[in-house]
Amino acid sequence: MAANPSLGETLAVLLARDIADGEKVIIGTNSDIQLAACNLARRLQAPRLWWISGPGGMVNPTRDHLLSTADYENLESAESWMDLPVMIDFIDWKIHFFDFAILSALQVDRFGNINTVVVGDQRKPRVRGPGTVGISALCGLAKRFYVCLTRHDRSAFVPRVDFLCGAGHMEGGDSRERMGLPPGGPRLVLSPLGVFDFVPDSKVMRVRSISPGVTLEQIRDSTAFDIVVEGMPPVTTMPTDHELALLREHVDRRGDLRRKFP
Amino acid sequence: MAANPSLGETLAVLLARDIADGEKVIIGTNSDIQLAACNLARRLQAPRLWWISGPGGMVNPTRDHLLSTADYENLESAESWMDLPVMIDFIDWKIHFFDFAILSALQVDRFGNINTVVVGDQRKPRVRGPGTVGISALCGLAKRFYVCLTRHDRSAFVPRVDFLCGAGHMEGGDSRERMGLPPGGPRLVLSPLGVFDFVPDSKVMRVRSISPGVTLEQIRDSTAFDIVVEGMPPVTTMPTDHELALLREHVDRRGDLRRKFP
Amino acid sequence: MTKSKIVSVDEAVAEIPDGAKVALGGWIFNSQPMALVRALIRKGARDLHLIPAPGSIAPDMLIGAGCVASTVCVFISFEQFGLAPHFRRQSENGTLKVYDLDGPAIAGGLRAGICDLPYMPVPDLGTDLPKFAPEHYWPLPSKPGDRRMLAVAAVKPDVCLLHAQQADEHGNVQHLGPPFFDAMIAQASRRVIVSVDRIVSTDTIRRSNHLTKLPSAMVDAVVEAPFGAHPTASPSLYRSDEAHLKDYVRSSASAETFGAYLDRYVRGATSCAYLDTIGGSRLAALAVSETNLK
Amino acid sequence: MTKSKIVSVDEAVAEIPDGAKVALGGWIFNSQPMALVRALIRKGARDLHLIPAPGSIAPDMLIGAGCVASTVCVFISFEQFGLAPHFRRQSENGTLKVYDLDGPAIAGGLRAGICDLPYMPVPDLGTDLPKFAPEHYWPLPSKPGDRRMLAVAAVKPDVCLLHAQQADEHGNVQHLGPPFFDAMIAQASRRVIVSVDRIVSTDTIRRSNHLTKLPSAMVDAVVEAPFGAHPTASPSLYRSDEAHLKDYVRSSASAETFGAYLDRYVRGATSCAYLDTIGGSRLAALAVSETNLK
Repeated sequence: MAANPSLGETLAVLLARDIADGEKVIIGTNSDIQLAACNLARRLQAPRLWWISGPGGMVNPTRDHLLSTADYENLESAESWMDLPVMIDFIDWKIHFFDFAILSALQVDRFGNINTVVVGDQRKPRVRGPGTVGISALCGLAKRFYVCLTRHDRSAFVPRVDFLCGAGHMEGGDSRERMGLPPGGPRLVLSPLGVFDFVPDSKVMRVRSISPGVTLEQIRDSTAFDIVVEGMPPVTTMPTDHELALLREHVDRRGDLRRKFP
Repeated sequence: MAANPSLGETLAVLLARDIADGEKVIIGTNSDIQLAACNLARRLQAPRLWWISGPGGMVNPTRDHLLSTADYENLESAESWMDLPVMIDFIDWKIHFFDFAILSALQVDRFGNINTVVVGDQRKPRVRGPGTVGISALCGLAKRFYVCLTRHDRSAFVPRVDFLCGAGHMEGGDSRERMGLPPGGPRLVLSPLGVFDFVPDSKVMRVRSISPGVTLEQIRDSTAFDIVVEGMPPVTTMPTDHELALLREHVDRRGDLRRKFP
Repeated sequence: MTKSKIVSVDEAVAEIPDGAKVALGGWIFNSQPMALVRALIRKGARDLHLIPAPGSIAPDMLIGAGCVASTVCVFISFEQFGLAPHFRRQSENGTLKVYDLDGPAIAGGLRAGICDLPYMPVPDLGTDLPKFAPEHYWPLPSKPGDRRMLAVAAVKPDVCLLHAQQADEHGNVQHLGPPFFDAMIAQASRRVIVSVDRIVSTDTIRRSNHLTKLPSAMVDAVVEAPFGAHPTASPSLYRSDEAHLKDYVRSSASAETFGAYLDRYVRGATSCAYLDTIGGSRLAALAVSETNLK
Repeated sequence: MTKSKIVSVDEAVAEIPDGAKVALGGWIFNSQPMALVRALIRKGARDLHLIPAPGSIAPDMLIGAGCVASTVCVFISFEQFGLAPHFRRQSENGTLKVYDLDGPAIAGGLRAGICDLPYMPVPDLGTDLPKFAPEHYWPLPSKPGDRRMLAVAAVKPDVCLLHAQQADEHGNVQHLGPPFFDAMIAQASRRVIVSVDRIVSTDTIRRSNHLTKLPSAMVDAVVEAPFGAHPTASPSLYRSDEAHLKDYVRSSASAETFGAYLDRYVRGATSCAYLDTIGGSRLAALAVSETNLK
């Protein structure tokens, strides 16, 4: 019987379950949870998941631990090694090349827009974040995306992002399509408190399932907008022993998820 | 004492003399004379001439014979091997990346415009040529270019090209600059009958030197426009024994120039 | 498990409809996708709109066999063997519509196709090309002092036919020589069909992964076709068959002789029969060797 | 003979004027051009306009040392060690002008720079970026039914500072790991300065010529700087020095402690003195080895 999963492990498993075989995805530099989710999915239902290192251009490297996708050692086992000038066409311009992306954020709002730039005014911010890099293109151009946050509080779940650098459902409803973006947008938001999706017509965030031991009150108190609750949401299905064993033996042998996201 | 130079050898030597060290040039697929000129210049005054294979992206390969620049064996001795998606930016868009190019043509006109597309009307041509490929960009964007023809007759030296696919001095005078092209244009035209340049202000083609044994009458009769003659042009300085020995021993050991352009 | 992408040459071309926009890879006498081209002729394809990379016998044979309504021409030539015979004849007859494009138009057009943009800006180089292909070139406004620009239209082939040296069953395709425009053509095309001289393991692919110019995500079908570029060269494996190329040009002199050529090498012939017709000793002599440099 | 492009680190930066637009290569904790950055700080550079590839300590240290008037920000972060301290402080103070650009704006902008075009079209992705950097983004007209597009302005650095693993005296520069944006930055920049961990013969360059991401025609000056990316990694040679990066973040807490950091590691120190200050055993322990994966 495996020990209890850490937060990072749980998020990786929940994401892995939503990935289909043959899908295409890009993974950024400092992306332990994203990488673990993809490599776990490859061990389960998606052996031919296709992933490319955003910074380095290595395709489908195999390691049994979480190596930064920028690390040159991904070269040893990659199926292809592309240069950025060749990759940027399908990363920054092409519609629906990637099936999905998994992103983190400083803020996510009730329509699933995300912000990694600033809290406050861009010209004199309260918190200056790292910036946008590929987020705008992945949110705008992938078939769907996931937002994965390791904290859930009123500073992260906001009514409206201070700086929109990744388009979710924009102003809700069909505003994303009216803006001229291709079909897509956020599918799930994952946090320590639960899993969230979006109401089909209004595109407002709603509770899909709740982490074990967490209450709806806790979620409402930690969210700075009216999150939709329909009936009594189920408890999130936690990682199984099998999932956890695969994760720990073949994906994250060094235990980085447990150390970094306990 | 070397045997007399063939036409191809003479043209290669005349071109090689005009190349300066450190210059950058691109060479196309079927370019024996161009390649011989560049590799000979590297043996003489331009050891760090930089050349790249237009189709293959190999930089500065060294062979002692004339291998097609598309041939993969250029890889063995190249200093770099670039892919076309990376190369096209500086080939097709960038101003003055290349110092010069050496081009052939179906037709050249009195302002040095060239045509490799059709004789007659593009929609129902008398002669359908191979097409434009890199010629428009090289004529338009290199600092200068050379036109090298292995025949000189009234069908090749025409008043106006039937289809302009490489801009020379356009309509003459400052029309090239007025068109918005960067400074440049044709520097020399070489043919079996002589070497030709352009009058500084009018940009009309003129005789610069005459091949040994050729008369001005012959040149005038073989040219379908009024070519400028100022005084009595000198006889072209033929390849020296030293130039010819280097060419035959280190550049064209298999004698392709003598065989193809006798 | 995701299933293998390996199909037969006839399966690969079966779903290319008449009237399709078909791109062809390679470069003049290198890596022309000839096994696929012959299959397309056998299938009786009609009214194709070709978008060939600078090429020779691949577009010319399709044109000669009556499969083609129009072609883009960046460069179509038989180099030391002269002009491309059928391309030339049908252009001069006026029975083939030809869109002349230069390097910037094909490179910019493919890039726009890859990027899902309607056009790409290129410098106005003062040529006659826009006059004869206004569908492909139109003026772009520019500010005073800026360079004069044209828009070149996105090039989006329905399908492309490419030839490379090796691939695995997942569709990781490796070029052992220059990839020319193949990687751009593949990214711009809706469907990507690649013939290769040999199928290798994914471990072999990994060993030289910088040669994987078409990773599996960009490839729909792989055809194992040894000598699939014949009579053109497959870099590092075999050189072009100059005798055959000359024979092709000679055979193209009349409808009768060209019909006989097609009957002998294309219409009646599966890929195996083709190689037997060419003959084992001829093929063996094409091996890349210092002794058979032309 | 053309003369060698090898110069000292101080010669390399000597002619970078105050107020220059300076691009920085690498990627976060990989190949930050730190030897060149330290030389630029020693020289007392002022009012620079930075155009960093996604980076960490290279832009942050220049900002902290008071060399910078404005910066492009694609991504500036210390990842697991937190936000970039000086970039953050001066942004929040409002003393640093920041132009936020996304991937399409830097990629399209560099490509426009390379191509001598005033702008490149990119898709309008519905972000707030254009509102805060209208110099870099403006609307492009599009036809009905076409995708909505923005123009992104050409990015043309006056000079770029890059770090790679090896080069020859002619300036053929090889990346033994991913080149990230380096090749695009080099092509877009007016002057290209590259530090490398080692100088090799041209024969060594030829042996792996696919790694020559910057052929000599694109390089103006080469600096031999062993451990020149320290405290960031130089792919295949050494890993990042996490202890030093943490120390940098800690030292950045106040003007006094950061002044002491600069005195110790930058202002007083030639490149040799810097390596001695870091210490031989620390440097040796950074060697890429399976035993020191973080």
